[in-house]
Amino acid sequence: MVSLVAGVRRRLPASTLGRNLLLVLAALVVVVLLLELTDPFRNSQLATMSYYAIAAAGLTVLTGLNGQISLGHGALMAVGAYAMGLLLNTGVVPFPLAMLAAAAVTAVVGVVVGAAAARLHGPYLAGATLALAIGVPGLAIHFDGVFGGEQGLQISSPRPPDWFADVIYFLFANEAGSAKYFAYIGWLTLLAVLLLLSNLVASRYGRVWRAIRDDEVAAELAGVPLGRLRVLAFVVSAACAGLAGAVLGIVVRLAAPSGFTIVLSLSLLTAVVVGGLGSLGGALLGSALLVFLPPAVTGLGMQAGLTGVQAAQLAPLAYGVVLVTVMLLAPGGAMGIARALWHARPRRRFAQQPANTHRMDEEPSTTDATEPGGRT
Amino acid sequence: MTETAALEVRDLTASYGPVTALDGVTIRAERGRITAVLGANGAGKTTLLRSVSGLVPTSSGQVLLGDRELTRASAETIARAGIAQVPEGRGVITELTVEENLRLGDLLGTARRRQRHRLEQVYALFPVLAERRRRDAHSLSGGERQMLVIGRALLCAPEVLLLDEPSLGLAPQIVAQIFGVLRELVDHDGMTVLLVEQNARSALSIADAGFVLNLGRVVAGDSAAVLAADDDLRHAYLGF
Amino acid sequence: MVAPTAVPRGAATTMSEPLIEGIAGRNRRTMQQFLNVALNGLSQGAIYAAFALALVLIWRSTRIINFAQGSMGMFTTYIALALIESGRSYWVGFAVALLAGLLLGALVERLVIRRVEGGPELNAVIVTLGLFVALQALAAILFGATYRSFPAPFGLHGFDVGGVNIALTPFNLFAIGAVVVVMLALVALFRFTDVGLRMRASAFNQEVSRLLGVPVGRMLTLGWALAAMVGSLSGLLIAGGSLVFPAYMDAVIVYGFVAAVLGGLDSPVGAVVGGLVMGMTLSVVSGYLGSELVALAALAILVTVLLVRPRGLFSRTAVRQV
Amino acid sequence: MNKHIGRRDLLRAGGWGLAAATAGSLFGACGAGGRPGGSSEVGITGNTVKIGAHFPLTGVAAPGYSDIPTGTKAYFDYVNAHGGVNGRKIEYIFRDDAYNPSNTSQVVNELVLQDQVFAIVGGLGTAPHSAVLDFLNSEGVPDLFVSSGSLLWDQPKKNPYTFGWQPDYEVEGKIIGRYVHRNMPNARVGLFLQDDDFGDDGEKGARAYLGDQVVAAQRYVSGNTDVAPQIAALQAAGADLVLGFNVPSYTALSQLASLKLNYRPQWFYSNVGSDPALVGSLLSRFSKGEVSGASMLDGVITTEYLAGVEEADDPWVELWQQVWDAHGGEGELTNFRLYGMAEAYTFVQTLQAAGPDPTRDGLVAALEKVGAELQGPGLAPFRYSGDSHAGMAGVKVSRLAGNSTEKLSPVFVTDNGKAEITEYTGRNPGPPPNGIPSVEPVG
Repeated sequence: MVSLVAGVRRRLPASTLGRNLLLVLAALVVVVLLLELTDPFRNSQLATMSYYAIAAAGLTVLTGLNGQISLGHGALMAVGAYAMGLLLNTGVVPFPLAMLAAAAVTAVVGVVVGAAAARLHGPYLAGATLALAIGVPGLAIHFDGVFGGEQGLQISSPRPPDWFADVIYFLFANEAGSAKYFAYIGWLTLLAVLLLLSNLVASRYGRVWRAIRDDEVAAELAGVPLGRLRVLAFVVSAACAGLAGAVLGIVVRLAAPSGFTIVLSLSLLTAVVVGGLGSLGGALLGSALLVFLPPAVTGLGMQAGLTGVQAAQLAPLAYGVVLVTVMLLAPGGAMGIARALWHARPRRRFAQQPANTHRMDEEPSTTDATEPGGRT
Repeated sequence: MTETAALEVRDLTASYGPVTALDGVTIRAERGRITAVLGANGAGKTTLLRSVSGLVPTSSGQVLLGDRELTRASAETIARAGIAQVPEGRGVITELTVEENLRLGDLLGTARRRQRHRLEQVYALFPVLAERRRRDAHSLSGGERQMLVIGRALLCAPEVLLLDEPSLGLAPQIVAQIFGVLRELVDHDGMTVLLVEQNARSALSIADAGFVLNLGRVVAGDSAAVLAADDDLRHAYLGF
Repeated sequence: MVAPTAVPRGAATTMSEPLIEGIAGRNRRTMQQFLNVALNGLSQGAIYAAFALALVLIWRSTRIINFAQGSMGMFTTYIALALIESGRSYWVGFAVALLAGLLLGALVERLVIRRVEGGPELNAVIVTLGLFVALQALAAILFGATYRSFPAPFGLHGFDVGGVNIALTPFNLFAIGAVVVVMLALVALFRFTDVGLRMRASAFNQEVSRLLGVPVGRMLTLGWALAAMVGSLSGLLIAGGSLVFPAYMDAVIVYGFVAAVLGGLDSPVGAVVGGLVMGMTLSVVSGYLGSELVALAALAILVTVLLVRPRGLFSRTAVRQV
Repeated sequence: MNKHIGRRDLLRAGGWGLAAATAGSLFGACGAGGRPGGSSEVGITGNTVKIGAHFPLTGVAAPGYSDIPTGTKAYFDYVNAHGGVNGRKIEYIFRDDAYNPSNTSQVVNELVLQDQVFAIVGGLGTAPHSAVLDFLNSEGVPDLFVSSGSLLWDQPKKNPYTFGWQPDYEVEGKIIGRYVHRNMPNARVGLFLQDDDFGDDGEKGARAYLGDQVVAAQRYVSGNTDVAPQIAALQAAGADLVLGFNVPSYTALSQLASLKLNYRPQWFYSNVGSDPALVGSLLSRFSKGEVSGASMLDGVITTEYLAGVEEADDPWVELWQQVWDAHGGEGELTNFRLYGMAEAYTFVQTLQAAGPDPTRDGLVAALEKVGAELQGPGLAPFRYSGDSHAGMAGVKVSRLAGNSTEKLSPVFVTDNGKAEITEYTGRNPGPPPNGIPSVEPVG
């Protein structure tokens, strides 16, 4: 019995990789269908969603898994977008290489920021990263010769190559505009990121990150090099933000300070929280919300008789209210609710387990004492 | 055991989620006596104290302070009614100074002068606290912290003092000093003490009566002398 | 062509200035500039200090950084503006805004914060951020997203002392005075009163406080209410003699936070000193290095403080995890 | 940030039967990136024409700018109430981009791909609009009258569908620079600049004539409301004339800072920043009589290209007021709204010029053809042609006095770079009686 369990455990990482690969293949089919069945406008919305999702997936590793909050991911996306722009504008760097380079540059920045952040907690970290989000855009203005100042750096995005249009037309009889091309770039990048991250999450690193989040002292006593792992989480997360910035650069064709305000950082946090802290699926869901909620809410507001100017405020209002409500009523986010429903349905036995678990820690021995079955 | 007990717990049941921590516990603490609650780690002793002072919700049973029913009252109300608990270990607020910790004990907002007077009484009881009154409580040793929390509880002028493992981790002579003070308070001021101890031998040495808990149930209750003399009980539950 | 009647005022006297005044004149102007920039920083610093005081107050009572503080202060300032524009005196608006702040703080604590207190730190941070965004949007819907001017009860002219300009207006002096008074009141509250002691105890250790009969819930509500009142004050002081719009407190949130951390999040005196230091530093950075580097300078100060002296300059607490 | 626009003035002449007449839709061919069903008649039906715009309606840039589309909409409603253009009602959709280029790209995608607008009219801001320049031009969507004075909109080779509207900042800077150099040759000039292309282009234009008269240049970043350090630096440099390329809120802030510093130079604000009604109302409410409204701005020199609300008896302002009273929503008529109306007016002219069956390319061609001769609220003519998509060619210099303005110079016109500055002698005939232009279709 014991050996069987151990055997399964030993095979687990391999099967995780396999399962994830399968999932990604399935996802690929879904993405292609999604992009081919929707109109160019939905394509462009999906392109936008892809860069939010890449950044949110990275943030969920940092915040959900390792418990470090960051309000500065918008600034990291800016690093990626500017790097992307500078590289593409040279006219010689092919865009996939530029994307990797942008991610690498941002990862290096992540090492610096992460080293400082690893020593901070909760509100301090939040405040420091907030200052980062507000301070960094100033650099683009100060060095306007390189970064184009306030009006931004125009980016020569790649044009859809002929073979792409041919393939799309051959397979689906659809015309392939740049919106579609960008959406493909974004979603392929996103899938790659999700594959890598989900393997990372299931790996030893993922477990150690969770351990640090849940009980730092215990993790440290167990010999975990806290600082180094924290920085690592930050670097992974920063690389994702950089990649997201690179995709944003391609899609928006501009990197400007006004594109990377604190609002962007807060939006990413909203996506991560609403989707479900710590869940990659949640990050995806949350990003969808960021893209599809504002037009919907604004539309509702207009129907309800608000002026266009007032209705536009409903989107930030909804963000704020949703953030608070989710934290108060369903801290697990959408994925948390889904998981609870899933578990509640088939097996009634566990359904009444109360959520109030932290109290049990206070007298843990009680649990042992009432379960004498442990010895038999 | 004829007159009204200072503190009486009747048939108290409490659980953490699905786990029942107290299962119909009934005990009495007689006025002007020290009553010990003994048992192995995990027997439910701390839960009992925390239920009495309102920190753990109970599902059934009663808590009576004299004639007054305190079942399911809030922790603040219970404290104001005259039950002071000295929690295990973490009772000192390390960020405050020694004197600020003590002042917290005086919850009825006694007039300043009287407050001063009572503080001096505590300082007289524990002179080491007087020396360190302006220091952050953070700087105190384990024994000093225990003295501080006991002193603070005394400033509440409680009818009943609940102590959770006061001897834990302290050197024997400090334990002896603290127990000496307790004995004096009971004998001279007529205070009632309910003492939770894992170290049954030393608890029974100063207690007048005792109860033994196991897996959330009372398995024995008698005078300290009788309990100390019961070999079976000692071997099975008290470990000495 | 229209004749140019426009010989600039003062031009006649200053035109030949370089010849007459020479280097001495330029030096005098340079000194005057530094004095102006520093004093301007002082009055800006008073504002950061007021905001930092509000953060300190909440930190001391609930160990939470209230990122919604700016939005709350903004909201109550709009209430004051509505009253003033309807014809009431400045002081009626001022008083009502402070009371509204008190109420808003208590409400927010009772309805929202209560449910995340004691939970993971992250949840409280996220909730206050959510409130920040929501309140700002709500204000834009209710009061409009345009620039409005907010009156000041005192003058807005700088003093001129023997030809030297003192870049402080009567209103600036009022703001600095108000901040000092609030700081002293808070120090007194925490150090000398039982309520203050109980508020601190509740913040540090809820369970022990409850065992000692401290009505912890009420203390937390009180802490938030007082903090929100101080936050409203900071909103009013920033607004006075300047422009308000729903996002006008945004920058102050960051600078006030840095000021509070610089002084030590536990210390009202530290908050004020931190605020003044921040104000002067940022003013000098803006005047001599460039206005776009101000936020970056704030970041640099914050990181330096956190890494070199994480307890801040004035915190008394021996050990602090940051 | 470069959220500015300008306004005001009028007067000027020119016959207005100039519009030639030939069939407009010779330009049927589609632009680059042919889309499915990519006919040029997107957004047009027998009785409607749908157009879109992006503005900051939320966030830090919203104050002020969010007024503009309400003015535009009011004028379109006015036109619709009078039967529309060639029997078509104008449907105007404006969406919020919060002045964030990423959002602009999203909402413009929505407008073009989802709402299927015929054209984008008046999209605001240099950075936000730069993000959609490429997209609109590759999709062949007319991108008319960008609300910004950046030089980016005048690249007819690269961006054949994009047109500027207001005088660009360089042209304005040149006219200001020459005026100061000629009339105040001894002034020691300090520049107070918004830290973006607005300030940069303005500075470039002004320095072309002022040269060594400039003793200091200080820049502020939008969002940082403490400008006292910048003003103190100008004061320390001994500037006795401060030339501001800044937005109206920063006019108010710079005035307040100079009060604090006891600094009293001659102020010269470029058109964008000198909105006396707005700034005056902002300043008047500050303190008990100490700052008495627009009187604080008395004597301030500025430039004009549209008549502003403070000139209530100007025929164009009378028209705008009438439109706003009938079709406006809440609030007063402001110069921001007036700016929006003036842009709307130019669009109606362009649509008329494009003939009864307008196409996207036809619209652009018509504007290139007759744009330079359009008679509207602007004081100076547009520079539109096949080779130029630049907006108005010039401004006049005037001085604020009480609640009105006093003319200091005629309207000067010029072009970018080394072009000469000349006096414009045309006269503005005022609005047509019914307030709706009647431009002949180009042939």
